[in-house]
Amino acid sequence: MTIVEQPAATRALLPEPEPHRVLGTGAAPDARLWPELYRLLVRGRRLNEQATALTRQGRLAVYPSSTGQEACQIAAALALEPRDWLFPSYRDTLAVITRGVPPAAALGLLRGDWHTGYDPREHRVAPLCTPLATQLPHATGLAHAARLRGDDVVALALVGDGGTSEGDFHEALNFAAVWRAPVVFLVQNNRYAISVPLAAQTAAPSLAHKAVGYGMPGRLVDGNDAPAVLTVLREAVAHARSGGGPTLVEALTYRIDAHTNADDATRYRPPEEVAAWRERDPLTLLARDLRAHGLLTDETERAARADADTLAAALRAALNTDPALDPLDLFAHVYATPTPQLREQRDAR
Amino acid sequence: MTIVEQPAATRALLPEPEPHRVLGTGAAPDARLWPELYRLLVRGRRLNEQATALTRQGRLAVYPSSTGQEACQIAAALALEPRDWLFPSYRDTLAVITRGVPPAAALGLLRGDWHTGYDPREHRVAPLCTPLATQLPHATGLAHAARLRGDDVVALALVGDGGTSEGDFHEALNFAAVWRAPVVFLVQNNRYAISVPLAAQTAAPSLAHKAVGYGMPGRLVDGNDAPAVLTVLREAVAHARSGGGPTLVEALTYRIDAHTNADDATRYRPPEEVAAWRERDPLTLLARDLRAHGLLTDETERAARADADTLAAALRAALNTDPALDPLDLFAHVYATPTPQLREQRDAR
Amino acid sequence: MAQALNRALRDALAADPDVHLLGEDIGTLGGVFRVTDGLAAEFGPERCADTPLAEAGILGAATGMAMYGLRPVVEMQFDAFGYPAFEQLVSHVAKMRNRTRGALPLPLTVRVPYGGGIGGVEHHGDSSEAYYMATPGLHVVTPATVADAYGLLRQAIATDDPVVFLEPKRLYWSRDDTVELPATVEPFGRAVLRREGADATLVTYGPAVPVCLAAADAAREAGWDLGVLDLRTLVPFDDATVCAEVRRTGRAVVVHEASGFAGPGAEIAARVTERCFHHLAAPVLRVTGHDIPYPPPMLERHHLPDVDRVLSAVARLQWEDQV
Amino acid sequence: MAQALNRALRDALAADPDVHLLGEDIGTLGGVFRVTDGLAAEFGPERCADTPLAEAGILGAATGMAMYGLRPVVEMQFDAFGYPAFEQLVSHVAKMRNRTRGALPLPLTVRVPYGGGIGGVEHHGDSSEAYYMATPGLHVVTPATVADAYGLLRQAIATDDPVVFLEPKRLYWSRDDTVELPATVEPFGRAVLRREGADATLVTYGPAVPVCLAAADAAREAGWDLGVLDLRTLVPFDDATVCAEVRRTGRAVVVHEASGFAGPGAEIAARVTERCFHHLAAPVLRVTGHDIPYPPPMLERHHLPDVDRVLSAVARLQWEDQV
Ligand SMILES: Cc1ncc(C[n+]2csc(CCOP(=O)(O)OP(=O)(O)O)c2C)c(N)n1
Ligand SMILES: Cc1ncc(C[n+]2csc(CCOP(=O)(O)OP(=O)(O)O)c2C)c(N)n1
Ligand SMILES: [Mg+2]
Ligand SMILES: [Mg+2]
Repeated sequence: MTIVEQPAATRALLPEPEPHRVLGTGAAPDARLWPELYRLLVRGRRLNEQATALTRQGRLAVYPSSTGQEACQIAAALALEPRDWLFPSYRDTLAVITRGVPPAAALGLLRGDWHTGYDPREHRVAPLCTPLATQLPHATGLAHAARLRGDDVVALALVGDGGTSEGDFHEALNFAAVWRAPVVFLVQNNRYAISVPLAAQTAAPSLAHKAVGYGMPGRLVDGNDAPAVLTVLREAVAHARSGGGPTLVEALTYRIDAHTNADDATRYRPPEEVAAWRERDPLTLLARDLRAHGLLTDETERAARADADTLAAALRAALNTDPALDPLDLFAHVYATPTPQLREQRDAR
Repeated sequence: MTIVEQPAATRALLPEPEPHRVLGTGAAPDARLWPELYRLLVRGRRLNEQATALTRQGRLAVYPSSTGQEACQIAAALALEPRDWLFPSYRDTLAVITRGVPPAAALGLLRGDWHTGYDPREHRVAPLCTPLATQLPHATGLAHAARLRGDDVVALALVGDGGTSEGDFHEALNFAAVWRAPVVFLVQNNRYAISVPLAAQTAAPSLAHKAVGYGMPGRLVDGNDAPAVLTVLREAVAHARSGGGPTLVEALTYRIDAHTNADDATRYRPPEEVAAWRERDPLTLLARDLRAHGLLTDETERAARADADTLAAALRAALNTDPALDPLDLFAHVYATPTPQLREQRDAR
Repeated sequence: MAQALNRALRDALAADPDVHLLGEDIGTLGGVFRVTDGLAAEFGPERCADTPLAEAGILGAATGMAMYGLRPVVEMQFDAFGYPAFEQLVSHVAKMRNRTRGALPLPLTVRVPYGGGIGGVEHHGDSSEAYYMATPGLHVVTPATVADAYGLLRQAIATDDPVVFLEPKRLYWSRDDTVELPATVEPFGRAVLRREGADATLVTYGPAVPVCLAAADAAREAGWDLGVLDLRTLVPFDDATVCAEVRRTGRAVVVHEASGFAGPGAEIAARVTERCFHHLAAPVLRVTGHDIPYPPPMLERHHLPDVDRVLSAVARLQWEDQV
Repeated sequence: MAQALNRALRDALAADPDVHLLGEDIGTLGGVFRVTDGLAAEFGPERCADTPLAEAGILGAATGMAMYGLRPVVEMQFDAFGYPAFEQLVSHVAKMRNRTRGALPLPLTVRVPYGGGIGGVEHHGDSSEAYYMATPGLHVVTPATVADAYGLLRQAIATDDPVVFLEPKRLYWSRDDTVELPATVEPFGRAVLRREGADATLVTYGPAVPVCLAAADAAREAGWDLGVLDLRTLVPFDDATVCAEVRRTGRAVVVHEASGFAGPGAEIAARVTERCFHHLAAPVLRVTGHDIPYPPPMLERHHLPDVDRVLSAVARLQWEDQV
């Protein structure tokens, strides 16, 4: 009665002891990809700043910034083909935008004129998901459905370190592994769930270690190293696409801003810690390598910023106009055909 | 940024490749313990048979038999001190009885005169739990509470292979590890959840491998080897008692009977499989070693059976009398003091 | 009724390759109530799939499948075992169409065997319909007859929105030789008068329909001519039929198995009263399960509405004291 | 109100070493609404404990703690985030005393910030009280005033049974300088007449109480003298006070923020009508949230009952058309 698969097979599911890194390792740069990554990082940072500013001006109800996590956001979007699906959590507006959803539409939920500002089917991006980890079983189910239909579609789902504690995380990963569904789970471990630090969230050696309990590979990556995140995600997506089943990727990163504009992060984390992570800013890390290889000049840097400023200005303009609101919309989409009860309520308005 | 603890530390959390075994390995027997284990196994088997017979006679609403799993049931009860707490699942009547709850009381739920037939605080046995895995967070919470109070109390919770797929399993283990709560989780992996085989339940190398994802040790044991199960559970309980935190133990066993009397197991598993596991009957395995060491004679065997028959007869007698039923009890325990609404409903009867 | 449900599932699977069944033990075993018997064999284990044991996972995965365009039909093994999926149901299933302005409808059916009366132990006899009724975005449907079991389930699967399809456990074994399958597909939102009656109307659904029919029979002796109205769909609610009937008789008793307080009957009584106030000779009364956790099998008959309790409510309809 | 709740928790922690607070972000941060501000510092991180992010785990662990004899007070960060714990709440918390014939009572308080009106995005504005009311075994309590926030929360923690304590989010910032803390501990099951009125009674609770008081003010101009009744506890329900008042005025409107269909008002209207039928000059009407998923922030004011909607319901109380 030999029960456990070969220890070697098990070892292959465990993450490597050190997170995968590319930047600063002397690895040869991809002269086409890296500058593009940099441009997207700059743009992402600028959008984070712009959205935060719009919140102060009352133009967004709330904004959970991904400043510091832009490498994960950009890589998540770039790892996918257009036909694939992205399942974002509530903090992942940037990934949604990078996937092609217009910024103002991506910010619909947080602006508050409607719950989802874009058509998920058009962009193959699920609604930004507020109830934590609940989008993960959707990703599993969608990936499974695509496979049942014989379509070449991979789903990539994002979740936070805190979200891994939810039962839905467990159930989604287990279903995915049993079904060998083409889905990739990316945990952005930014070390906090609002105020709760990682040590109060888990006692595991790493979150990637959870993978072995589902029989899928777990991978660790430096979440502030954009080429590294993209590499690992592309491998995981390719693995899924080729029928290899799901992968759990843990990206080690840090949330530089407060949880949202409504949060006061000084209550629960020391400024030194934030300062140390600022040193590892994904933009700085990439810029350093790019400059070392002569792939970033003052001029291209300026161009990247100008491009970002243009996008931010467009976003500002879009959000500074009041959205057209029709209270009757409240009744229009509850069911395909409103029930008589809903019609009555609508007509009584 | 070294993230993952020493690989050696991680390795210590992973289960050994082969389940722990004692019987048939030439290990020296414990001349006091093993015959007692055997007596309890015989008794347990007899009670399983008796309860199944009572179901046929309409004396129990339903009975989920643990025939084939008696080694786990007995060991779970024996691993604990009287001050410890046991959290059984719905199939674990035998563990409850072995812990000291009178058989007829332990069968209360399945008889159907009340939901729980015993006082959980008196016996430190939680109610038999029907919603799968929901008792696991209770065990974690109770163990944590005991530690907060400074009491030397360990909780042991039972769950099936199917139950490990539920979100509550995940959340209970994670809380336990983060809190270092003195709790032991025993998965009786009997290879089926009603009709669903293990391969449709998980793709993990073993269920014990899930432990590493919580940062607790996972252990594998031959669930039909009573001394082995007891050894592993006692080690886990001692580990918990000494402040070492939780352990996940997976016992490999088999459900010889159908899921319950209402089930038809021939629909989903081949008779050869059942026959093969009958060869590994926990009673046979222990008897073989006992006889080899001269610790079991025809006479002690007869005595064990006689003892079991006596218990079974008492159970039969207890269940063959109709329980005293008072419909007004339905209103008596909903709240400490019935609400006016409940009083009205009671009085209207 | 189980057979009619089985036939409805089979016909739906045959009619539309996008229909997929998911649940615990629905494959090889055919479900603990045998409602999916033979379907895995006929349509393969991917069309009628056994899942891991995790209800939020099942409903969540089904949601993802529906997002991709399939029409999943999920089985929750028992009513109380649907609760782990409650967040998925309330926060996603019920809301997905609305939160996306109609871009992402979920054609998803959740089959829930519900109610008691079968001698089940704890957690096997809940009537959870009040939770679903209070959740906008769901259709809530429950058949009381063999024909409706077929007709309403086919309609549920054909509906482009999520449907909680409640199957009265104790009617699984009911038969009706007058019904030929396939029966007619039934639209939602139409209550049916199962029995005409001039004096008062029993408003009911699901497992309580046969109880009300028996009560109406028995009432004859007491000199009351009682109508029995089977709601069939709780959401949408058929105000027109219910009110027409209650206005005609001027008296109504709502009968269901779920607990009374904040139960389905509260809504029914409140809305009927709002709409028929000046036609009512007496307040709308309710005969329901008590406000207690579902009882153990040996006591369940003291909890379930029966003919006596229905008749004693009818007797309290102020026959002397007319307005 | 947040301060009164904070004071109630502090006093409860100080009075009884068995009281333990558990939740997400309730420790160092003091809760996202600052209701537990300073408590971890004062009583230590084990008495006011941040947990992993898993609501079923929180409530399940609290259940185990209560089984051992502690008195846990759990915070669900927002109403909709209580749903993952639904199975624990319904299948265990509500039933534990009953299933053990009283041997294992659970003195457990579940604090749930609920309702809308604070500009929160999706899933941050649910009114989930109908689910809890329909679950026998739970007390369901909701304060509308600063004094009650203190008095009812102390009573909740002192109660030997589980209490779902619903905190109206939009009243967190409300103040009342006339109240000195600690306020009186309030028994459950007593509604309070916040304002006397001869013509009709507004029956309400929680976040809708200030709306009803404002409506009663405005009604003066229209010549109506409206009473406002604050239920305070939905379970147990104060039939005596409510019925006495409605019988006196002969007209009632139930007002709440939760959706109307199968919502709390259904029970209130149904039971008031049952008990006061011949005193009613008009059917009991309801002014509630619509039967829709909670709206996005920019539209929520179209969903929430306001003075106008209350007054237009009052106008429909058949003033001409008396019986
Ligand atoms: C089911 C659920 N519970 C609680 C919350 C409230 N909440 C919103 S964000 C958050 C912390 C999330 O932490 P993490 O998963 O690490 O993601 P991060 O915010 O760091 O991106 C909490 C508790 C929620 N949204 N959903
Ligand atoms: C939450 C929940 N879902 C479904 C069920 C129905 N059910 C009862 S036993 C069972 C199978 C359990 O399998 P396993 O955990 O392996 O335990 P075993 O029966 O093998 O002892 C199922 C699905 C349940 N009791 N609880
Ligand atoms: Mg985080
Ligand atoms: Mg099993």
